[in-house]
Amino acid sequence: MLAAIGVGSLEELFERQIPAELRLREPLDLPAGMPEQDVYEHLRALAGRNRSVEEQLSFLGAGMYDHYVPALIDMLTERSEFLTPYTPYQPEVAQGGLQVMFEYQTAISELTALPVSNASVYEGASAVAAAAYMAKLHNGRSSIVVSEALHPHSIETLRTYARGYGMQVREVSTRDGVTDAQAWAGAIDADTSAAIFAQPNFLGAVEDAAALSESAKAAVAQDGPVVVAQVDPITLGVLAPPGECGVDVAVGEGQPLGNRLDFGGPSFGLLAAREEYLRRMPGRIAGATEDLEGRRGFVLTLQTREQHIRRERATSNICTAQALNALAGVVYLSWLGRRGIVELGELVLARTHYAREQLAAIEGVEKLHEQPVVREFALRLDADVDAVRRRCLRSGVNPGLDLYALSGRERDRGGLLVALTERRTRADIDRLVEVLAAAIEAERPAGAPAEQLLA
Amino acid sequence: MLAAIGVGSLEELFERQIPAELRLREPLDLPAGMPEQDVYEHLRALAGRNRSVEEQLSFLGAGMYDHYVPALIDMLTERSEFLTPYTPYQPEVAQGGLQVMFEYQTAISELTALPVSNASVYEGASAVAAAAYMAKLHNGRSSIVVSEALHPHSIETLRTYARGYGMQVREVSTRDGVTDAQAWAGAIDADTSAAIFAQPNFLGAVEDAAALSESAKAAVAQDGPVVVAQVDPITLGVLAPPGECGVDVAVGEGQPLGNRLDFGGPSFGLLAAREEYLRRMPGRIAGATEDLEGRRGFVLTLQTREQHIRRERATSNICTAQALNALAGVVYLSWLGRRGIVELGELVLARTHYAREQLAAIEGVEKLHEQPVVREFALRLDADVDAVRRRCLRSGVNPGLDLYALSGRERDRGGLLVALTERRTRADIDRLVEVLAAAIEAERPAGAPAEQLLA
Amino acid sequence: MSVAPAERPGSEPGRTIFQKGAPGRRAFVCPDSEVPEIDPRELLPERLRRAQAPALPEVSEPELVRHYVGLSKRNYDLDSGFYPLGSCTMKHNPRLHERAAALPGHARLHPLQDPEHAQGALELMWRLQGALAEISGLPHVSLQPCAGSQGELAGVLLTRAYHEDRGERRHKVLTPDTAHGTNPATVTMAGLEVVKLETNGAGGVDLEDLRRKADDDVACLMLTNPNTLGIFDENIAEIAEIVHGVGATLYYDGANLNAIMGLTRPGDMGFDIVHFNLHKSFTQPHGGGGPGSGPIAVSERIAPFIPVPVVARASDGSFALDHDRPKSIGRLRAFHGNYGTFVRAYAYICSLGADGLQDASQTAVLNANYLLARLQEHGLAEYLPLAFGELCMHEFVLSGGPLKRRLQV
Amino acid sequence: MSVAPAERPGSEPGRTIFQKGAPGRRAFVCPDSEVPEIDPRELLPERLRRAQAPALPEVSEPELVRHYVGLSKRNYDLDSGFYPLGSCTMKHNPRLHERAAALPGHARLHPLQDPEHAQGALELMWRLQGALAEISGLPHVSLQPCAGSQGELAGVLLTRAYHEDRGERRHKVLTPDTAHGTNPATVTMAGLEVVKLETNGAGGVDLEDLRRKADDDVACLMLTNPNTLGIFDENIAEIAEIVHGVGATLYYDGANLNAIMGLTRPGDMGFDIVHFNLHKSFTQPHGGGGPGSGPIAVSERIAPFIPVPVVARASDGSFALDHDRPKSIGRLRAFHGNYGTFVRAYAYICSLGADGLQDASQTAVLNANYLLARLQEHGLAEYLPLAFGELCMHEFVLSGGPLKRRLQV
Ligand SMILES: Cc1ncc(COP(=O)(O)O)c(C=O)c1O
Ligand SMILES: Cc1ncc(COP(=O)(O)O)c(C=O)c1O
Repeated sequence: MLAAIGVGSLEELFERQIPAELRLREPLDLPAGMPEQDVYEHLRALAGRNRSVEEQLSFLGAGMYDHYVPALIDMLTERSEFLTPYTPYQPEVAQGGLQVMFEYQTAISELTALPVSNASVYEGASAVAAAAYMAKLHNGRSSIVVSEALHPHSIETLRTYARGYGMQVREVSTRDGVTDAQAWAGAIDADTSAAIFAQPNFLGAVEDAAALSESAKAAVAQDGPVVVAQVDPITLGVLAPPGECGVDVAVGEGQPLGNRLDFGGPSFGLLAAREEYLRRMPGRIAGATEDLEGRRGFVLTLQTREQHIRRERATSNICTAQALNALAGVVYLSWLGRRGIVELGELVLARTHYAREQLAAIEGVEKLHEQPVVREFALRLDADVDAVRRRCLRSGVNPGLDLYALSGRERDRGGLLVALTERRTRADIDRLVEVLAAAIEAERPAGAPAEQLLA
Repeated sequence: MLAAIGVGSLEELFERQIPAELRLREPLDLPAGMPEQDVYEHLRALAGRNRSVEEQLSFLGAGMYDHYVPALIDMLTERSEFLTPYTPYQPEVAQGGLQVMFEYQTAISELTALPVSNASVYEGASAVAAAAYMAKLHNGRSSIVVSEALHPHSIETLRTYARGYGMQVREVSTRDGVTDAQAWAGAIDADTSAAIFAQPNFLGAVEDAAALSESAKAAVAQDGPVVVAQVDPITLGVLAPPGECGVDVAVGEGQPLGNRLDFGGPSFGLLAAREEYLRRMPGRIAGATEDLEGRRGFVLTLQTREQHIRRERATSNICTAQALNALAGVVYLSWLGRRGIVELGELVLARTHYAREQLAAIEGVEKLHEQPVVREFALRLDADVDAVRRRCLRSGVNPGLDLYALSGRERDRGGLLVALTERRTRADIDRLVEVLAAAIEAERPAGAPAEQLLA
Repeated sequence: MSVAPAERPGSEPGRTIFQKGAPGRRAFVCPDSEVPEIDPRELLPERLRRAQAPALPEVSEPELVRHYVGLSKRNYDLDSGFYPLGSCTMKHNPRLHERAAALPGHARLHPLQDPEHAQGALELMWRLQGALAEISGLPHVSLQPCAGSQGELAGVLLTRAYHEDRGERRHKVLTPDTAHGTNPATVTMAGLEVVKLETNGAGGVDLEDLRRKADDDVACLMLTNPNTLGIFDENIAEIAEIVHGVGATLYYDGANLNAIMGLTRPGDMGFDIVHFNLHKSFTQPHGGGGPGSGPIAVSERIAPFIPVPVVARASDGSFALDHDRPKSIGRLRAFHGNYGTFVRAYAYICSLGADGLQDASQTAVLNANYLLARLQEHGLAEYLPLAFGELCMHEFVLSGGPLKRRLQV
Repeated sequence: MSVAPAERPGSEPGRTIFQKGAPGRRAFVCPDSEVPEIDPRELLPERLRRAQAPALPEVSEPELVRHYVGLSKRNYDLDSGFYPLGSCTMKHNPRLHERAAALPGHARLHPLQDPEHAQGALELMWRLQGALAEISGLPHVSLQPCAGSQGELAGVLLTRAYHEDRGERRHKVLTPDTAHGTNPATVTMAGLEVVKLETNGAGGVDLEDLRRKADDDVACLMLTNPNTLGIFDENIAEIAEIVHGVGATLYYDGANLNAIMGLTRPGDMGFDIVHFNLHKSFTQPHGGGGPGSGPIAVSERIAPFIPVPVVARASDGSFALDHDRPKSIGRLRAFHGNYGTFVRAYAYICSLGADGLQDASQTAVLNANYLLARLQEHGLAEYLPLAFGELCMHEFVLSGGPLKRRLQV
């Protein structure tokens, strides 16, 4: 082999290529290699120092949710044929993966009631930024109006990307838990490229999506902004879908659809749009075609949008994205099925309502807003949230997210965001009520009636 | 569909078939069905009430051992193509499974140094009974001589089967941990169909296999008994294989080869023999063949031995056995490889020696025998074994098996059987020494010198 | 050279793992022994040592994975379609079961773990015993047998023990000539003699022949009901009467149990002993020929003889292995049975519940009958294998109920 | 009608899951809500409700499994053989990594779990940050980017932030005309302008052209080294000097990093920013197009700007997410990065260690070179795709060391 290359030794091969002064003189300062069993034990020990949702009754949500992942998804995503292949640039050896993409797109399209979907983007927060770039490519305008009731990470991500796009981001405030309709309409002008809201929003409230879309479009005489909704796919069995609410581009975090929590990733971002945005979409899109013998097949389509061909004029730089996670997503949606997604939505809706009412009945707890909620809701505690949470944690219950701890915004002080899934039973909710009530009782400023403090 | 059958309703279908007085009038008294997530949680709760080898530093062995199962085995055994197929009666749709059987047989044959192997029997204890039946078919004699140093479960199983066979079982006692050579030779006569010993034996001792085989054969003028050895496959990288020790039939528990503990099963039993026993073998055997176009293929061979064809004159009634477990076995052996099985054997040997010496140095502990050991060894404690074990368990250490508790034989009182695998590190052994020493110290009859009690 | 380009799945079939790789190669990395080095001869005398390493394969991890993934692709599996053979006893294998069985608390539990640290496993076995008793209508269950044929062996040995306990040595076992091959093979292994029974026109037992052969030497009649055509022997009550009349026992080969679960019970029909095939009626995946599991359920009079151990529940609610059964035929294997298969069977029973099991059986029977009707219609009865695939599929048309999805006939 | 007989793998391709099953069918069984029933309109006003259920598939669980198992069989995967495309950046995907990543402590850990209850995860990330810093020779690491291209975006935004912090607005980014398409696409998205650099005869940067174009407007040079032919740009020191000379930064596209790990380091060559493709160089399986992971490592001067959060170790040895970086370019995504890929990459680094990584690289380079030599010999250089499969395999001839088995080029 060395002879074929024309060098006398491995050493020579490197000497002749890498300038001597750049070659590492000492081995990397890393531990020695380990046998498989030792690596496993090491990683198991690390896992043991995390408290997973198996070891804690957890009501954490805020973007990622502990839904049950059916066992068949693991089986499929662990099949070598799905797990290990390269990107399907060669359709003749990748028909399976391409068809999965096609089916995924169809499912997302049905779910959002929007005619076109790509094959996934990275995740939910950067999906918002991706939608903003689509808007920029579409109308060339320079500002983005965004409801402050998006997940803070989504807004932060949007801001990072927007600096690159050379666009300004304008946040619209909320009123009683939802985007302030007046402020929203007022913020949008002829320079607004995209107007973005979340459904349900970060505080768990269901927005009047149709009204927001309509007022956004109506705010500009001629051509309104691109209306973008960040949706939670699991709620789309019960909530009016973006496509029926005047939304142009829907994005969202796909994790609730059959993806595990994984401490935040990998999961996938969904992205669907009206037909006219098809050629502005980022990422891969699979299409159906026929081969020479008339057999149906699938290919990556509209590749001229992509960076391989269009380079600096591509609609996006996104390349490797989330094929395997999107597979889990479409299998999950097929597992639920047409009826199941509605039933699951109704179930979570009912439990969310129950939990909210029970918790709000605790002395020292009130609803942060009165809007309808579907899977998550914000409360305001008349006590130090951090201290209350610590008490609950000691009882094995994670009561949800300290809003202030995540957002750092003053107005979120006292806020607790509680999420439900089909995994949290009524007994679990009742336990939360009990534990939270005790914790608040213990932490509440002595004698102070809730009304005063909350005023 | 009902019309095609010619009945008006489902009800009628059953009425016309199952006599009314036999039909169940009430539903079965079983709980209502549950969604997948609830079944999972229920089974997880049950699992949570077991203490696995992940939650306890365990030196239990005595037939099943906590070896590391490489991750690729799970991947392969969980592939639908291996997990779900029916028995390969139709070779054209089962070439994969048949080739696996063939490879498995080859590996077992190499390991045991015996020319023929079947495709597995149920497990290690009934494998001994299967070997005895081969002997009966071979020489028609009516008694079985067995070393008492087999695993008690193996002897009990043999006795159960032997009643069916109409054969008598004669146990040969041990001396200093191994089969008493004189008693062994003395027990064998012209009526002895099979002579059976274990290597290593139940007390962890390495038998002089060649000597036992030779003396068994020599005990009878003309045609000696069939010599059967029950082996531990993981030790065959270091121990002289049965085929080189005059053994006719080797059997053994296959669990150590890539099968998980599973609270005792399913695993597989290995069975290999000299060529002359091929047609007496129970169970399936895969063979290589060529198809019409000269391509190599695999089929179930010698099926005329089997019950489907030979019915009451079959060599065995065994039908469904352990294909998937045997797959794990051959993958494990291939993963270890020619060198690996020796290295692993040497590793376990070295650690076993270390552990034995360290433990025997504890005041109040002595070796139960002085024979060489390779992966397991018996100790005698100068204290109540049950009480000592309980103390260790409270410290999270399972020091091994209480011999008496398993066998119920008086002579096993005070005995502790300690097993090693590559998973138990030196630090683990040192911890065992520490915990056991403390436990014995606490439980030892005050002031009684060990020598007296053990005398 | 190693994996040659031609070594793609499908091409060059028949090259075994032994013909791949290269000397010295392996996937395994051996951990350090960490303990003081000692002269090998001191550890183990030369005489007892293996001289030459066994000629196991020498392959890298990727080669190993590719080889067996490649072989898997040369199998036809239930997850891809129906079987041309055995399909009507095969069920869908829900993946939940694999997930549950793989939980360390189940999969990494040592069989000799102290019972107080195996309460979950013992409870699961106890519950499964109870469910199988309820399903079969026979109150006492042993989970020991490794597969159907070992269940049969247990059954015949139980029959022997039962008769011997009463001072009788009966040596004949009646089996219909259509019986599965394991039945006669088992009888021989259990030291008894097979006496064949004629089959009548409907595929059932010929009563005349039975009356002729049922005598004091008969230990047992082994029967499968419904039989292989899905036909329930309408004379079963009479058969039981005849068999019991001569003091013999009635054995039920439960391979077709999935056709009657929740509809009728072997115990109610008069059977004394039944074996279950968990790998057929209770979704244990077939694995290309195992692992299986063949628990048995028996009537009161057979109960004293069942194999040890049995899981018992103490008055304090804890579970224990009961070995103290003086009349027991003994053990059939080491430890307590194929626990991993129990987890799956129990998961199946939990998923379906009473209703679901009954639905499953109704669907199975309906299909078996539909199949039969269609076969007769087309005059194809002789060519079952080919016709199966198409016809069994119509099961789907029925499966509307929320739980029927698990039912594959 | 459902799974028709023709629906065997391979036959009737193209029928989607939406075309299977039947109305009303599904695999999911919904748990009881258990809570008091309430008028649905009270829970959610009609106006906000979905009127018609989305037209998702209606299939049973067995249909679902068969469909996707069937589709999987229409893919060509790494576990069956080599790729005709992308193979030299693809590694064997050890199954250990999947097992470790699936442990509930990793897989079922909520990203917003309190740091004191996620110490294992944070430590793993911290260790991975450290290992990537050591491998790249650049001390500060952000694990945030979701893939290579997002790592590039981070890199260009970092460059912008760096220059802006110094009061400079530089708008040009130099990239060789052979650069991967993501490089120019990224530059545009980051609001800068691509300036193409000519390639010299050896496939390296044309120094003349570089000198010509390197001016005060240049923010950055993006480079892949070794380039796609496996050739190390011998002028790299000079390139760095030129680029740094005009005050610009040097960006390393790490897609080919697996060729140099343990041999030389981007940091030592003068690069300021590097991205890693964990799904290429560190065995994260490619999944047919993701998930990926594109951590970046940067030099001291770039460090103040890296994305938040970063994992930091406190003096008491505990780990925390550090968000307090006032000059940071901000977030690129929600939460902390693709943690699942970190588990696998970290497992890989643990398995190989320093020696193993170096072995892996040497093998990769040797192969790349051998490939090159052979291609030239055969005059096939233009037809890489076809020739790849055969030639890459010769890697096995080398892999004798115990750890080399993990190396697939
Ligand atoms: C009717 C019948 N009885 C008995 C058996 C034997 O069961 P096993 O293969 O589990 O030993 C089978 C299946 O093989 C069968 O179909
Ligand atoms: C040289 C090079 N740079 C960058 C990328 C982009 O990485 P990713 O696909 O992870 O976004 C790739 C691979 O696609 C690549 O080969």
